[in-house]
Parts: sequence; C-alpha cells; structure tokens
Amino acid sequence: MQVTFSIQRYDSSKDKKPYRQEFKLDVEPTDRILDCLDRIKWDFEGSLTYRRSCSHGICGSDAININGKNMLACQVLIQDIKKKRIKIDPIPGMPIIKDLVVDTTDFFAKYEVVKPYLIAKNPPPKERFQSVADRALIDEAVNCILCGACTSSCPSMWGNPNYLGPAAMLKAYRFAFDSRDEAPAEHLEAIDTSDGVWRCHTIFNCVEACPKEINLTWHISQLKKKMVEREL
Amino acid sequence: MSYKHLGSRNSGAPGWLFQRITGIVLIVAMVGHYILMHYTPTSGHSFASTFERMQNPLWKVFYLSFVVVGIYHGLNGVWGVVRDFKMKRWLSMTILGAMIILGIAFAVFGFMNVLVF
Amino acid sequence: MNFYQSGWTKVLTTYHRFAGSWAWIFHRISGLALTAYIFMHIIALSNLQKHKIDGGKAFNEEMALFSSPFFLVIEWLLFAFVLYHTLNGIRIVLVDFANGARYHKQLHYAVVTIGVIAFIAMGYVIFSHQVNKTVAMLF
Amino acid sequence: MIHKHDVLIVGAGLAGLRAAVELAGKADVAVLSKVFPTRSHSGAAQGGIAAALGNEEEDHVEWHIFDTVKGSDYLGDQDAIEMMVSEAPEVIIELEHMGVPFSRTKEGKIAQRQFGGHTRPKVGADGKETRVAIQRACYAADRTGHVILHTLYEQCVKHNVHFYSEYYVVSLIVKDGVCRGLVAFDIQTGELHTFHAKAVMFGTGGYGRAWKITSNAYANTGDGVAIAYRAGIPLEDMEFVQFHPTGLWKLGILVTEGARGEGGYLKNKNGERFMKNYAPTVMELAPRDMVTRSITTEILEGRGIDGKDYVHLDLTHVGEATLKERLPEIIGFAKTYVGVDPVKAPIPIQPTAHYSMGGIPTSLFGEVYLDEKGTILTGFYAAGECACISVHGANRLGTNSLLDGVVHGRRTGKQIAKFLQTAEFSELPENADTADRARIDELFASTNFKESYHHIKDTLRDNMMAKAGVYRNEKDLKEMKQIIHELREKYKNVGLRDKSKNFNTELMEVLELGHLLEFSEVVVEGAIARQECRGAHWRTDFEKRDDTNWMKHTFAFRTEKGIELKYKPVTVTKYQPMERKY
Repeated sequence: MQVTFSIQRYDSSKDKKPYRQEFKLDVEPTDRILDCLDRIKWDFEGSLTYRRSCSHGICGSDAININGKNMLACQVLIQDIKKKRIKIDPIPGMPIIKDLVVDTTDFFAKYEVVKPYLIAKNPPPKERFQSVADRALIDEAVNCILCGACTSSCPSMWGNPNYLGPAAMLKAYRFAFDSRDEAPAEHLEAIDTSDGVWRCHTIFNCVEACPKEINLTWHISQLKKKMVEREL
Repeated sequence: MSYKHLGSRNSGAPGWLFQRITGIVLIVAMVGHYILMHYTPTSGHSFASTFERMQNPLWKVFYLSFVVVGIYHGLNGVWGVVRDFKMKRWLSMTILGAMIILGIAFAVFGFMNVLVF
Repeated sequence: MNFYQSGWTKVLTTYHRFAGSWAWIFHRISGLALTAYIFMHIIALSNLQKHKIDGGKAFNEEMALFSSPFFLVIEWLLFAFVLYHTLNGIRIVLVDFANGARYHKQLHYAVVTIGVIAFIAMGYVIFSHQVNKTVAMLF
Repeated sequence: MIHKHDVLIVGAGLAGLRAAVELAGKADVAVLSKVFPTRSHSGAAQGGIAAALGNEEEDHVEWHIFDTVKGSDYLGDQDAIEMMVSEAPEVIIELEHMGVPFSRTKEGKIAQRQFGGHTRPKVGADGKETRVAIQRACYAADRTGHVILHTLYEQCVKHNVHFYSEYYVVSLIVKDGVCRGLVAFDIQTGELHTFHAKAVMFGTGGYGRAWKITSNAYANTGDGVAIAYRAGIPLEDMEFVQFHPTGLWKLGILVTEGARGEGGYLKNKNGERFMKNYAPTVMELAPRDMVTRSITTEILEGRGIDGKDYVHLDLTHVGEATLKERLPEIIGFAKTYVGVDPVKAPIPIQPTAHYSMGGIPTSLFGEVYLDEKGTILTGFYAAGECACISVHGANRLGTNSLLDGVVHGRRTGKQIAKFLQTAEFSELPENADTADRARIDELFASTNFKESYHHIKDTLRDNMMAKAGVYRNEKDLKEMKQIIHELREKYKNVGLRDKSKNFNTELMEVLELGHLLEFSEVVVEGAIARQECRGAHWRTDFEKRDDTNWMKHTFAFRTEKGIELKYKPVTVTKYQPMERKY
C-alpha cells in the first residue's frame, strides 16, 4: 500500500527555517517507520538524517515525533498508524541539529544533576542483599533507555526549558528508592527546586510517550510524597 | 558536571501540599455555599437573609476563611502557571510582589464585606 | 550553528493532546477564570458595605439583576468551571496521594461523565425556578 | 585539531566503560563512541551474565571452566578461560556494588537462571555420570545488558570520565611498532580531529552487520576490527561467527536464550520438540551452535512451520506470571513486531547472526599481538567482542559475552594503568590525518552517484547469509570471495549525495561499508582454509572436527598480495579434546 511521508527538514549549518518534504512510498503494513526512513534515505534523499542503532527499542536513539506523538521509529509499524499520511518531525522542545537529529546536551546535563549513581560506601564482601519486594520498587524505573521522548513531550518543559523533566526525575527515583542507596537525600535535594519536581503538573504526556511503558507520573508522585515527608 | 540552572533551592513542598489541602477545604466550603444559595434561590440571595445569617459569628468565620483560602488557592495557582515559564528573576519577583499586594488588598476588601455587619 | 527550536505555542498546538493534557488545559483555564471570578465576586458584594446607609437596597437591586435569565445562563457556565475544577481537583489529589496515576485515564473519563450529569442537573435546579415562575405567570 | 589524553578508549560498551571506570582518577582517560554511550549494543544483551556464585544451587568455578572449554569446541585457550571464569564471581559482586539492579532470590541474593551449555555433573541411577543444566546466569529480568551498561555509564558520570560522544574513529596512528593515537571525525560538525595518547584501547564490538539476518545494531559494522586490520594488525579466528538460534522471524531481533532457560520449547511444524533428536540430555539448553544447526536442519528438511524458514519457540506452558516477571521485553518484542502474545501463542523464530568470536588477537591482559608468535604492539589494547583472547573458541556460551566484556575491560584497564606508570607520549607523526582527510574530501567532492552504497551493502549481506552462514561449503565460499571482490571494485565509485558536513550519516554509512567489505573477505578466506567442522564453523563438505590438523587459531594478515593466513596452536592445560555430546 502507498503511504505519504511528510518529513520536516532542517540543516542547522545552512537553513534559516525548517521546511517540509514529502515522499510517497510503497510499504508493507508490518514495516517499521525506521525501515521506511532507511528506504527514503537510501533510494531518494541521501541527506535525510536521523539517529538509529539497535532497531528494536532498547538503545533509545531514534525517538521522533510521528503524527504529533513522540515515539521510537523502530517500535512503530505502519499498521499501528491508522493514517495514509504520516507526519514526521524531530522531538519537540530540543534544538534541531539536522532533520530528525536533536541536540541532547541539555537533556543529559539534567540527567547528571540528580547524581545518577548509587551512593553507598563500605561494600560487604558478598553482594548487598535486597529483598524481592525492594527490587520490585525500582523495577519499572531501571527500564529507562534515556531516549528523551518523555522529557520532550512535557508541556512544562516547553514553557520552561530549565525544568529537569521526567527522565531525570525517574533517575532520581531509581536511586532514591533503591534500598541499597545510603543517601537518598542527595538525589532528592537535586530535584527539590523550582525547576525540579514541582514543575510536574501530572499532565501524563510523558506516560503516553514512553516507549518502555513506564508510568513516569506515578514515580514522580512518589517523589513528591517523599519530599513532603522530608520537608514537613 | 552540574547543570547550569539548578533553580532556586527553596523547596516547593509546602506550596504544593497547601494547594491540595486548601483545594479540599474549598470543595467542602463550595458545596455548602452552593446548597445555601440555590436551595432557596429567591430568599437566599436577599439582603434580609444575608443580614440574618451574618449575625451568627460562625457564619462570619466561615466567610472570612472562605475569602482567605480562596484567594490563596487562586493566586498560588496563578503563581504556579507563571513559574512554568522561563523568565528573568526580576520579572518573576515583580509578578509575585504584585500578586501578593493584590491578594492582600482583596482579602481586606473581602473582610470589609463580611465585617460590616 | 544556529540550532532551531519551535516556540512554546507552536509545540503546544501541534503536539497530540491526550486525556491528561486536556485535563491539564481545562484545569488551568477554569482555575484562572475562577481566580478572576473571586475578585469580581468580592467587588460585587461590596454593595453590602452600603447597608448601613441604604438598608440593603443597592444589594437587593443587584441581586435582582443577577436573577435575570441572562445572568442565570452566566451562573450556569460559572458552575461548569467550578464543577470541572472541583472534580479534576479530586482527580489530581487521587493521582498525587492514592494510586491514581495508574488509572489517570479512567479517572478523567469519570470526571467528564460525572461533570456532564451534574451540569445538566444544575441547569434544572437553576432554571426550574425560572420555569415555575413563567408557568405560574401564564396560568 | 589535536587532543591529548593519557588513554583513549574507543567504544562505550561494557568493555570500554569498565576499563574507563578502572582508569578513572588514575589517568586522564577519554572515551570515544560513535553513538551516545548508553546506546551501545551491549545494552541489548538480555539473558544474563555467568558466574559460579552458587546462589541457587551448588556450583564451582571448575564446572564453569569445563563448560566454557567444551562449549568452545576446544578451540578456546584454556589459560584465558581459566582466568576469566575464576574472576567472574568477584567481578559480578563488584558490579552489584556499583549498583546493578540484579533480580533477586527469595533470600535477597543475586538470582540465577539456566542457560544453554551451562551444566553440572549428575550421577544417574545407573551409576553413570551425565551433565544436566545448572542455574548459573545472573540476570535482571531480560535486560541484563541494559542495566549493566547503564550502571557503568553512571559510574563514569560519577568519576567524571571525559566522553567524546558521536565521534567516529577512522584510523589508528601506528608508527615503528608503537600506537600513538587515532584520527576521528566529530559526526556533529564533520571536523576531523587527531587524538594523541600514550595508550589506545578498542572495545568496539562485533561485526554481525555483515549478515542479512542479525541481532546486531546498525552500529555493529566491525569498524574497530577493520581499522586495526588496516593498521597492520592480524585478525584471529574471523571465520567463527555465532548464529543465535532464536531471532524473531525475518527481523533477527534477539529472543534471549533465557526464554529456553525458563523452560521454553522449540517445536517444528509437527509440534515435535525436535531437540530430543540432537541433544537428548539438555534438549533446548544445548550450546548455541548445536541448537542453531538443529533448527536450520529442520527448516532445510522441510519441517519449518508451514514449510517456511522458521520454527516455533513455545512459552505458553511457562505461565503468565513467570513470563511477565522474567521476560517482559520478549513479550513486548513479540507483540510489537510479529503480533504474537507469547503467553498465548508460540513465537516464530529463526537463527540470526549474533556474536563474533574472532577479532583482534590479544594477550591475557588485552595487549594486542602483531603476529602469531606473540609480538606485542606497544600502546594498543583491545577487549570485549572486538578482541579474540580467545575465551570463546569456536562457539561462545550464552552469558559468557557480558562476562568477557566486563572481566577483560577491567583487566585491560588495570594493565593500561600499569603501562602508564612508565609510558611517555611518543611523538605524533606529521600529518597523521592526511590520508583520511583526502579520503573524506574525495567523497565530498564526488559529483556523481554511480554506485549506491546501500545496494552494495545489501548484496554483501544477502550473500554472506546464504554462502557464509550456518552451513558452509567450499563452492559457496569461493563464490562469496568473488562477489566481495566485485563489490570492492564497485565500492571505489561510491559517492555522497549529502554534501553537508553537519551530522552527515551518509558519510558514516559509506565508511562503514568499507569496513564491512574489508573484514568479510577475511571471514571468507579463513572459512575456505579451515577444512573441518568446529563450533560455529560448519562445513558440509567435511564430516567432523579434525583435532590433529586444526587445533589452531587462524591469523589473517593484510599484505600487498592479499590475505595471508598463519596459524597458532591452541593453549591446552587440563582438558583434552573429546567428543562434544549433550
């Protein structure tokens, strides 16, 4: 069947503003959007640029905006999109380098703010014990692939680019709620600011965008409760 | 590496929690207010019945707190909206100042409406 | 290199809106409207302050104006804002303190359903007196 | 632009990051990666990481060594295997301390599961000793690689490791037997940078992208291997490429061996568990090469589902709760890509190119050999999948790859730290980047697009799959050699359509294709020469393993006249080769 792809093009080294380009492609319903992008690049437009690596939703390279929703190009099949016209844009809220490639410098700087590592001293000779229930607490949070689809989908982030965003919050949760971490306060402190967790207004765009089906808002609300306990 | 904008170090926890508490208080008050006003729509709105009600100190306390909680909840909500936009500190502080003045002024004005009885 | 970034309004209007964003948008709009209303309400009630002079005449006149059909419709719309903000407020509290984040969509649909029913019911309450009056006048 | 660092690590997968963590704070270390570090393909590893912790049942390092040696079809160097396996428990505990969120047992210890080829001795009722499957693979659901990769990156963040992310390395600077640095371009700006260092380490991963059906990422084009080869370093055992038995049909996306470890069955079109005909004692948990051949045989003999080229992996009897807890990713993949819910229906699978046993020859400490006699290239190191130590021999056991990456990354890191105590910066040759600059300028200057690079790539990958895949024979391999020659000729006329230096992924794809062609030839050459069946290298024109003539590693050298093959005997310590039955 034939599908029209309308793709936003922009090369930061020469274009002033983005423009759109259309491609008509014969596709199978089981083709991934990424396969279609590859075919456009290889057969029609060699300069079309996007990131990709693992092609099955674990590396988190190819978060793009398809018909107004953030998703992974490798995780969406043509048949999942009920339209004959597919609009493809870079994920919003981040500066565009070229076509679908965005600058993630800020995104990862925000990730580093929350001290994204286990803080624990004096390890025992064997492994630290952790009960199955304690491990289950962080089970969803460790699935994050840092693709940026969530943070980029957040209206709070669009308005205030300094907002740390759901991905960084989730990372803070992942360590603050890890029973092995000895300094949860250090992770929490980083997000207990005006640009931190309090900019979350439970809009749930991040939850809709997450390709790993992580309920980020649930995790953020746990953080807020913990923060209130800590403060009051 | 640390992020260039760490935000203000003031925790938003109290504001966040009070917004929810005042919200719940307002729901209760609002339901009461609506029943009162619409159960007897013709007599409920008249000056006579208002005057009569206002003789009871409990009603006075009810309306005084209604004014304070309502204004706080509303302006705190607006402040939340304002802070969702990246802006210069002087600007946000000006807006905050204006809102506080506005809030206090209207609270006083509202108090006068109640305390005149 | 001049990195390009779409503005807030453009993104807000082009990004797909799910249940959660509708809830957020309506909550904001109704919240801002209600805040403005509180101030108007306080001003409107300031006629009470004149009662020592006029014995409540100005206030009663104002109230009579407000019970005209036009203001009844306005009142009904005001109720819609109050209703939505209240119900979604409850939803937010459930999301924040209970496990509502796991059922946010169901909660949103519940808010909308209850809201529509209550809105219609309130319409009946507000206008039934008017209807009664009209009916009484005719017969 | 010239950058100077004590150590340059190329590749930010498990080996590279582990080495970086080891060196952080001790030296000025920088990591270069063509993708952002957490995008590395180590993150796609699912099933587990092996260590004889004995958390679930009695286990011994000795047993693990034996399994690895036997699994390698006796081509693995036993001193290297012994060293890796002995360090395994310590390394896993270390990872746990760094914060890896392993799944847990009821007592709160690291949970372990069964995996192919991992066994323990069991004395049967008749007094005979057989070997049955053992729970040895430490796991975090089916995201073990992902959580380890992220944890190592977190440690790098903690220790302020310097990253050059999205830098694509194009060549090594080697002069007078000393590695002095490398040349790379910044993908984002297209600028060529020269890096000067006392030591360079490669952890660049495998080369599975040369096959059509593969579980490997787009990035796994064997760049490191090809760059080293061009710099005059021989490649070892390149003909051994593992095909994973269970890749999603058509796509090749990995379905972890852990699925069989949790009790999954393999079934042909008659609904028969055909593994009973091939490996009666361990059934589906035989080593990968055997299972892959069994599936391929079933398909070739017409017992694939509906006569097509796939069989079924049946998990329906495992139970929804277990599947959701331990194999959540697999459920997701199957639903997304083939529309099958593994809880209710079997998953269509076919073998998929997965792991490269061969690579850059190294010593036990990651130092790179310049020849089969053990001459070391000063200042150059390699670890992980791009290296060949050789611990995996002719066939790698499941879960030993993550172990390889972490153990050798750590050990190489320690070795580099030792080297740095005395090492000085060697002088950088003048115009080290001239050749690369010329090549890239030439590509940018190309005015016509005579040959499309992706057509060359597709031809290569289709043919490698058909002629140098699970089963090989001399005729096919020789044809393949001819095809590669033709493709290399065509490659000379490849040009660029995208002339913008800004984030030019087309340029990268063209350079990657050059690497694919470079090492594919070595794979084929080695496969033609090796006249036996061993592990992943299975020749239909030979009946079995030939220990008399072929207990040796292939070393391929790049010479003026083409590829020259030399050999190095396998190190045998305790375990004499015996028939490999399960």
